[in-house]
Amino acid sequence: MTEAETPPPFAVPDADRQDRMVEAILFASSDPLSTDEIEARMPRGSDAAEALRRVEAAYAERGVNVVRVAGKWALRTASDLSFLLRNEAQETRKLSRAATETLAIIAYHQPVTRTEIEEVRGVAVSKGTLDLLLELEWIKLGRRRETPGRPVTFVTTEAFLTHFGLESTKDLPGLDELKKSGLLDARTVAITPQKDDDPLEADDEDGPGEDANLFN
Amino acid sequence: MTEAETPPPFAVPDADRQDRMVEAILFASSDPLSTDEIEARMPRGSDAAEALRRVEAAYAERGVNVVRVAGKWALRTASDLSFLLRNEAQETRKLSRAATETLAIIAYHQPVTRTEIEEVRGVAVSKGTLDLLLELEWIKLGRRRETPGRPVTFVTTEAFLTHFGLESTKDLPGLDELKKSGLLDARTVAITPQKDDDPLEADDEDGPGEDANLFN
Amino acid sequence: MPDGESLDFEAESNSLLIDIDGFEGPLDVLLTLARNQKVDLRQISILQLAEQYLAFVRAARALRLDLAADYLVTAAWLAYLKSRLLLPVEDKAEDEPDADEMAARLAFQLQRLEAMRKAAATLFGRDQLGRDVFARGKPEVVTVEKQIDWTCRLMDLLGSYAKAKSASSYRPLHIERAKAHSMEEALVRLRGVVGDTPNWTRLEMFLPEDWRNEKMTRSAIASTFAASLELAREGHVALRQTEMFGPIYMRDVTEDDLAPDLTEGLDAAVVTDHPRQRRRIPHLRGKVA
Repeated sequence: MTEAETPPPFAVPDADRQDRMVEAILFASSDPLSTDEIEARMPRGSDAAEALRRVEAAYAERGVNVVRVAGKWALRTASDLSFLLRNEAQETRKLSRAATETLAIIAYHQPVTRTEIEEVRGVAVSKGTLDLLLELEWIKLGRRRETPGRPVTFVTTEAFLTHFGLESTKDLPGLDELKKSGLLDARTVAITPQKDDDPLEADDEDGPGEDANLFN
Repeated sequence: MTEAETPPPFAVPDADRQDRMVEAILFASSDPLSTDEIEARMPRGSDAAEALRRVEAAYAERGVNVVRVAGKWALRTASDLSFLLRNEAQETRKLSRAATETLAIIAYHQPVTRTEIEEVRGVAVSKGTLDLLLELEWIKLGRRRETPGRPVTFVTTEAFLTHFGLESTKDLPGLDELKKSGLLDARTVAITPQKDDDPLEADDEDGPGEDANLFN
Repeated sequence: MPDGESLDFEAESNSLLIDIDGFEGPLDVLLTLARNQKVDLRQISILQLAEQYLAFVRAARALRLDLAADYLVTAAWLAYLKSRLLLPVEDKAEDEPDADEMAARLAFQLQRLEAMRKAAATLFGRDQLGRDVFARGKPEVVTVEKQIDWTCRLMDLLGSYAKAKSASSYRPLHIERAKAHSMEEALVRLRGVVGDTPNWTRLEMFLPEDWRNEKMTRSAIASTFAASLELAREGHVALRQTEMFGPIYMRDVTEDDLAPDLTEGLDAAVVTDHPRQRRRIPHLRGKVA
């Protein structure tokens, strides 16, 4: 990497040793690590990305696999062996339908405001539901929406990706089809009572129209 | 996840699968496990001892090893790689406000006792603050003050002068100079008592803005 | 609609009524009703859906009057939509939204809710960390040996000194309790000289050294005077004042002083052995000054 200016104090470890290092580093951490984070811990001149590819392949058929979550790397038990590990399973309280739906809406529509969540579900979102998801650290506050009232938005977190084994929010199951079908388009629907007054104007909501300025 | 979802109740998993199971069990467990404990978690007919021998051998040269601790089994980072799990981080941190203020007071009033520092600051000086400054070798203990209790005094060091690029502490600008240089904000200057005594002078200096400053 | 499906709906709609608390609002009910039509949501008949919903609300109200307002608002909206859908298109007023568009939006909303339900189910059907897949049970903590370089610029130093200095010159205003020499202190002091003062001595001579400056002397005079009265009352000393506002003298008590007729020249207060005497003492302060 930087062999010219600063010769590494030790010789660059050979591929085999680099693989062992990546294994050790991944094993030690319960949280996913980025390629950079891994490389930063290895001796200078190591190529973590290469080593990770080799280690990933080596573990593909084992009881523990190298997985990519949230754009990072982690070791996880193979999912076909989950039945063996009941003892390790933490008691997690089952989430309510409201919570699972709200999480899905946030995941697929992010960034999304509370009002928008309510539009999709057709009912008010209780504070408890959002609080629970925030507490689980599956969602967090995003930027404020630059529309009248500057409502806060919600987005999913890295912990969300890690929990569900997703590499990024682009890998949400069925995301492409939903996009193609237009079901994720921001569209205000007439049935929501507060929008009844003037559905045409309500349509404009996602792009900050001229009216928006009046309220700022 | 799919192919083995419902293993026939009495089919013994093959050796390869048993190895994977041992790996997963060892990986996920927070404590070392005995051979019996491992076997108890595996499907009936499995031979944990055999599987452990194979897994131990398979990992012998890897970055993570199967080790025996207190008659039980655990996965541990290979001992020659333990250095990877120590991270040396160099961090540059800004001195806290309390420490900066304390240092400044010592610089201007040296030799100065802790009580005197507290008088200027109007709040207590924590031991941690003085310890940090002593550790940084920016201050050191001066002579004891010949007053009741013979309190220690603090003075600045050579290292202090070097760090701040000062020839001597006499080079530190006086309070008046600080005011002129704008380091004292306008508000504080505006309500200095001397000016109150002579309203005409205050008027001359600040004009009609004066009142506003008082309340800002 | 074939009879069979109609019956299905009847059965379903009964369970709908029973289940009303389990529904999360009218949209939920509409979605369930739409599912009952067993067609693609994109081809759902909004007219049929509206009819079914209205029937549902009617039946629900017959059973329980406290049907939530949301359900009724939606019912009214659907009744309106239904009427609009049934009206010939030409009758449409200019400023009213197109009925077909309204219907399409409702269909969209139902589709979207359905899609999100499925997405939630898929999401939670995935392998979840700590339930289906597991991280290392005993992570080895990476010990970070931190070396901290503390920095501070000269400007920070100067600025903070200036701030500290100006802050300390402008403490919040506290009205401090005036320092006062208490009568107890004076009494202790005077008791110390009882027996050593055979001659008339001006009371001022007994003031404590450090109370003799301009500000504090009045307090000391007052307390010393009060203390002298107390000692006179107890019969330890004699006091004398020869004129109004004149100097007050004190000396040890003698046999003569104890005679009741020798009150001449003494302040009335001295000889009056009245329990309320001491309470009046504060009024004397002004005179002493």
